Amino acid sequence: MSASLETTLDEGGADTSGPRRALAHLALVTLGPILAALVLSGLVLLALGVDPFAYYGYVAQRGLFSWLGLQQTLTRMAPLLCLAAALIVAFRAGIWNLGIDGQFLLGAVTSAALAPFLITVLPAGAVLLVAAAGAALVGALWSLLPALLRAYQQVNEIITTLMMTFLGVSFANLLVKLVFLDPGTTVPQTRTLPVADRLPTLFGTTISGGLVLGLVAVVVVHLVMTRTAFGLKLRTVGESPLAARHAGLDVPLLTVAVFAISAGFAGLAGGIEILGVHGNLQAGWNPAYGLAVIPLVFLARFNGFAAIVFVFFYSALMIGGESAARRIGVPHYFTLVLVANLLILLALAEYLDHRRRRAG
Amino acid sequence: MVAAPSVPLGTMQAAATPARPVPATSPVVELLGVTKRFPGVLAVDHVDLALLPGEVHALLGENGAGKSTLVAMLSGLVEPDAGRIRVAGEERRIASPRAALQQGISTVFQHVMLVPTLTVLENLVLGMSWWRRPDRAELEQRLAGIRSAFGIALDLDQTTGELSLGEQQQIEIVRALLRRSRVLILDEATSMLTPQGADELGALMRRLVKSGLAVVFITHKLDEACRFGDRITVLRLGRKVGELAPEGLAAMDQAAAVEEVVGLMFGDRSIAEARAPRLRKAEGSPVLSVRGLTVTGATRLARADDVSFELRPGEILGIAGIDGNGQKQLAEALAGQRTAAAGSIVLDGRDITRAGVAERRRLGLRYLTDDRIGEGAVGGFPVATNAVLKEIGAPPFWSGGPFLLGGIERPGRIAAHARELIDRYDVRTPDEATPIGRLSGGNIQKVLLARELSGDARVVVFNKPTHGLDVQNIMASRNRIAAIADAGLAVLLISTDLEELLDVADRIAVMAAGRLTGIVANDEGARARIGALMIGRAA
Amino acid sequence: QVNAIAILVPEEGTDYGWNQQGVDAAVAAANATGVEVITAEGLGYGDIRPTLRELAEEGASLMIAHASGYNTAAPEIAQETGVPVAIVDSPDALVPGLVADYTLSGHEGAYLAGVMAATMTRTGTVGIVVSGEPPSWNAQSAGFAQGVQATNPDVKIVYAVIGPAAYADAAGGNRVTAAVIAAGADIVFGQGNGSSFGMLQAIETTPATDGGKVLFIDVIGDKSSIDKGYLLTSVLWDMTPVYTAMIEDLENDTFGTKSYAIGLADDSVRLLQTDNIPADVWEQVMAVRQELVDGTLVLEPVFDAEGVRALVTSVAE
Amino acid sequence: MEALLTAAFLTALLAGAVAAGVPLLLAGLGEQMSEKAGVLNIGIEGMMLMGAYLGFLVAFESGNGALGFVAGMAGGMAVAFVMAILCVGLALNQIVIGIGLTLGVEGLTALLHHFQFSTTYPRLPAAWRMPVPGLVELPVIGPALFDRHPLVYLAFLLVPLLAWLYRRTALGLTLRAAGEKPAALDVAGIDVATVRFLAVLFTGAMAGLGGAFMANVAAGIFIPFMTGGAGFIGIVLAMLARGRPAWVLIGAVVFGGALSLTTALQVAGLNVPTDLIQMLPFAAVMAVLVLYGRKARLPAALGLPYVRGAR
Ligand SMILES: Nc1ncnc2c1ncn2[C@@H]1O[C@H](COP(=O)(O)OP(=O)(O)OP(=O)(O)O)[C@@H](O)[C@H]1O
Ligand SMILES: Nc1ncnc2c1ncn2[C@@H]1O[C@H](COP(=O)(O)OP(=O)(O)OP(=O)(O)O)[C@@H](O)[C@H]1O
Ligand SMILES: [Mg+2]
Ligand SMILES: [Mg+2]
Repeated sequence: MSASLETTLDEGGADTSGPRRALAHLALVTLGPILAALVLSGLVLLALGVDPFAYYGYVAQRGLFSWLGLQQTLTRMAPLLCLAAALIVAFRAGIWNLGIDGQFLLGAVTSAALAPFLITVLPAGAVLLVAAAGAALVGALWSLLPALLRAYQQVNEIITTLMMTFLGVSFANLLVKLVFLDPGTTVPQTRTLPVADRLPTLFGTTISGGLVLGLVAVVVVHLVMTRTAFGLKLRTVGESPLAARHAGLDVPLLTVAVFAISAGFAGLAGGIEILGVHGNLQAGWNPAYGLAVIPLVFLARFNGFAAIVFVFFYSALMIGGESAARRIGVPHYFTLVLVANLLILLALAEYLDHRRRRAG
Repeated sequence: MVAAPSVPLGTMQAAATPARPVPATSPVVELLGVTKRFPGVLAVDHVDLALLPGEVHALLGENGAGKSTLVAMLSGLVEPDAGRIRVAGEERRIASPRAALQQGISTVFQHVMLVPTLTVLENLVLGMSWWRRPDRAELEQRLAGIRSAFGIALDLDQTTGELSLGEQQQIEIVRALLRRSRVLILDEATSMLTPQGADELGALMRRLVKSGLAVVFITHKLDEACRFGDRITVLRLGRKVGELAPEGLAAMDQAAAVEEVVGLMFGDRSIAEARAPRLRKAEGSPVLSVRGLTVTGATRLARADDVSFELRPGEILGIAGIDGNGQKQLAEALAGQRTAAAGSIVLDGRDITRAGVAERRRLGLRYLTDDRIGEGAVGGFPVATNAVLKEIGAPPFWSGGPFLLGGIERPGRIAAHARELIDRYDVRTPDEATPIGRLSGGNIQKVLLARELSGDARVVVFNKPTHGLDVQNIMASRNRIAAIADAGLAVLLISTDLEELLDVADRIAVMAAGRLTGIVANDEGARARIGALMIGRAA
Repeated sequence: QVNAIAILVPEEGTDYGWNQQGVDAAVAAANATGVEVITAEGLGYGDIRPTLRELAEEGASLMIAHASGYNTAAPEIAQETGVPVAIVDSPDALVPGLVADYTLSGHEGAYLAGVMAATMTRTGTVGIVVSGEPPSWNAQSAGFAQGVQATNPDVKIVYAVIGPAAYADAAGGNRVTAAVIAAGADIVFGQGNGSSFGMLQAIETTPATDGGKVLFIDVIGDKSSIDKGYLLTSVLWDMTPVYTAMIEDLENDTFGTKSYAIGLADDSVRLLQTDNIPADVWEQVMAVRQELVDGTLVLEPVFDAEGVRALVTSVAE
Repeated sequence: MEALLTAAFLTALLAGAVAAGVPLLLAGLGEQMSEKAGVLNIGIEGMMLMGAYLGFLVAFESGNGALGFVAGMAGGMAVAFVMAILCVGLALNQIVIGIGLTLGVEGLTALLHHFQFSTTYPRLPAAWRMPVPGLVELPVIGPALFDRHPLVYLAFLLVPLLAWLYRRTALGLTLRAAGEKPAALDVAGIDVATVRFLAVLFTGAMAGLGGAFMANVAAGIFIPFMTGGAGFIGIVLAMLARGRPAWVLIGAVVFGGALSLTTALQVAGLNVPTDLIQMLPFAAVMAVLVLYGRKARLPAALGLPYVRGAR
């Protein structure tokens, strides 16, 4: 599999017609399927004997319309946005980096190991900088093997990155349990970075400063991929390695660069989550955010601005769903059902819309 | 952009229709008012066509006229938006390639439709029910029949992808014959063949129609159409603009027929005049010298073996030979896409044997690939982006340079540049933002040609530059190639079309089995000497 | 001034184990003291700050963060919101009026189970199967092993972990338990959430090497309602006294000044009695219990996996 | 330590490897067919889980083990059907839909489990065993391999059967063409969509069967999320196997064997962290890729939807 999987989803419409038109259009083909997904999932609730209106009411109220809930939603967005940035780089360059969860975890381990230690010798600002950079670096390193194999041996990265994620999850645990263990507790976890030294929250709210980093990451990545020479080089490699070689691009080198950037952002996402929210890393922690972000990025057609919108709604759904689960007695697994319905119906709407425009 | 202008009906049609005699046999396939629209293009516009058994029906038209789209509708790849199709007098829907095959319509497509990783045998039996076992003995028996009747022999155990395009086209023809079809469609089947090969194919078509088939023959070579075709239909901007019936065609001599057809194809736009012979200005020291260049390929033929030549500024060196004899390997080695196993390449006194593609391009070495869809263009990118694909980051299309990740794109400049090229090279596209993959093959070629010829160059390597172009574009392209040589550039022109080489080259080398078997000056006796070289070595 | 308490558990509160015991105890303690209870189940092991903040906003007077994975987040949110929290496994984290710790260890109960197993094994081998190695489980595995050794040093102890985080791996539970039984165990001490049902299945369908029946020792919860006759006993935990004491301390403004624990003395840790336990064995076990309660027998809990392995390796040699 | 390595114990380890390997084998064989045909079936994890849930539900409610497997297969195929409609029929992106379906099935089965089983945790009786006469007498290997559930034999028999089909009939060609150059297959008169649709359904059936085996034979119970990534390992096995069923078998045996080895080392009292042992099979795969990576070639059109006549 060389080039892109996105034949129908990404025909570059978002690129040629500018972000504003793209967003307006996106809103149009998005609202319908969202409604349909809500109805479909509501039927599932109904079948389980739960009032869908009450459920959705809570979700919206907690995830979006309560100030507290909104803060949580925005905080949850931070790592997801960084992961979205990671995926946009990779997918636009035709690299199927399905290993972001492993890269994320190793980035998390790195900053959880570095920050509490460094804070004893360095000022907080420097600590955050070094720990975040370290997370990005280690994330990138974790993708080196798949990168080299893909660049120089044409080994499919889906296999290798999946393998590296399985490996990374175990390796992260091992590091926490054997190397960076906090001796002060019986729980297998790293030392904790004090709340005061973490990423500053925004304007006295509880919103993590990671949100800003995440937003910047996505926007920068979007602009780089769509507006710069470097971005075009990566996209060319992604669309057709043969054409890239013909055009004089150093395909292997660019491939390695894509892995490094993508995995670097994934590692950074882990770092942000630790430095901004958790403060430490517990063995066995693996939120597997990547699995959810992959489809979101596709639905956004690799467009950074659209990805921000999708990530926002997904976060609201997660936060609201966790809350509604408690109130209505529906396990939060329901969120998964809702998200799946959404993905499928949004993709379907994409398709119908595309066909309509092709016909018209 | 491509609106449907009201082109007056071709004179032939107007004259021929009322006087048309009742055909001796009824048509196998009839198209009635068939129409197909693509985004931004009316590809086929109310076309009527009748295919008669025992006739070679030549279909002509400039690039993007809608020929392949017509074929796609006959072979079940796309369905018409309007119009009807009759097979053997009955109205049919050809909803799938399978339906087409069942109606007895076999097609050899413009782009090879074989699975490269399968063997020849496997490609021939592809399509049978999944539980059946390919029966080699039976197949060999039938192939023997085809060999004696039509003179095509195949090595069943070769991996298809390792064969030359010409050989692959033969496999497709054999496959069509194995199917015992009523209609055989050949979409630019001669484009990969040598003149002899084309003649053989012509003879083959004659034998086929004699056995009762109807043959549709699409080509850009007008003389072929007039020689092999019993009937000629001309398409223009999706419309049928004329039809030359057998009686009319038989009454004309070839030159008159060609003239008639050209008039139909291009309307009042006159075709470029044949050039006056160029003033040979090739002098001074060689700009490019190649010594003992050897590159390995997948097969014995597909390699360059100890190739040496020199190119002077203002000179056009032609490379003739049957496709798949190492021309591509040579071209790629020159362009830097393939590393040389031995030998040296010196450009302007500088050894570039180890230099990469980008560096060679920077030094003025250009390469027009023959694989326009596979490597020449990125199908999903707009025409405009493809036009600058080899200059990513270069001013004036990008600003800011290396400090801003290689530069910030300036879409306006890129678009303007593309529009200029589209204008100058007469590229048929809705606009410069259209993905290049949607253009017809010939129009993609024009964009690539435009891309290679823009900007500064010292040496240009052309690999089949006019392949798939219509007559007018071929003439225009050849003129451009001659012009750049006149401007002092050195040109290496690889072509399977000997006429082309004889038309523009100064010297012509023949390549066979990876070696240059001789270089002759392009003077009066050239054709004979090249023919001898080709037969002597390549047979 | 305590109106409502909230309990946060990572899994469903119907697991016949840690989560169910926590929820049930919170409900019981709330009922006993007449306060409202909010349960938040199935929160997972990720970031529970949103839920904590929300519960604080909703007016919970105490939030019980019932998972060792919550012991970083909960004190932080307590500081942020001023709502007291109770956490586990962190005896050093006390903050008066804000953070209390309840470190739960069933190691003494597990010790008793070990005594019982050593007494009752026919094959001379007992097994420990766990689906992960969190500290509280390690303490019980070690306690069990110590109980076995103290009772009969000749009994072999086979120890196997299904996977580092194989909590839902029911098939793995079945597979590993079957292997442990094949290694000779006729009594299996099992700890694992979803995977423990796989263990049960192996117990029910695999005969011991002597051809007889294999018995299962469960922990924390009471699975007798879904037992098919293979349950030997369970180390039952009852957090009700702990939670009740917390509520009382809150009302008396003494919250956060001490750690809470469960133990044999008040029967907040006890062994489940089943028909599979002969009367004389039960008596013998109860005698050992008395020694532990009296303090004549002192047991140091072992929380790390290394420690557990040290205890079982010495047997397997 | 030697005392532990009895015939009974070795048998249990081998049997454990088989129990862990069979679902991987089934999933891998299924995935292999759809990958050959050019569909990267990322939804296989969801298909397995649906197979596990439905297989268990029906087997438990009906008391009929065979019916359970039929239901498991149907469950996997139902999910595959959705995937095929969307990805083959409508040419939607295979990765989005695959991941979406997996997430959805995870959520749905966990939800249903919550409402149906979470207070009763029903378990099935011991799985049916069918000893193979003669072979079952062999020491260790006999009881471990030849006294198993019939599905185990079936899974193993599928390997030569599929290999034969791929090699000796036009099926192999058809699938390869669908994965390498679908347009060529299409113009040869075989509908690419049909081939891919059936291949995806086959994947669903195999994955569903694997899931049902996991729930009904290997575990005896359904637990939410119980497949725990087996589907993803199936994907990797299929990709590594380069179209050969025998290699899927080897891969499944290696993975299953590694799990049993973990248990063996622990029971033997070897003090190695489980996390480390857990890494071994994955590290082995990476090592293989580093050494022989160049050969891991995948079908050219894998993951690319085919739309007839599209440019
Ligand atoms: N007559 C025309 N002249 C020029 N351009 C045209 C014409 N008709 C259509 N187009 C171009 O074709 C586009 C519509 O066709 P296109 O194939 O781009 O649709 P699409 O692929 O569905 O769009 P998108 O890429 O935004 O998803 C228009 O946006 C326009 O740029
Ligand atoms: N699938 C498609 N999608 C969009 N446009 C198409 C498609 N197929 C053909 N076209 C457009 O239809 C027109 C006719 O194309 P067609 O390939 O039939 O031309 P042609 O006569 O065969 O040209 P050539 O001689 O270059 O092969 C062109 O403008 C082309 O861009
Ligand atoms: Mg478009
Ligand atoms: Mg054409």
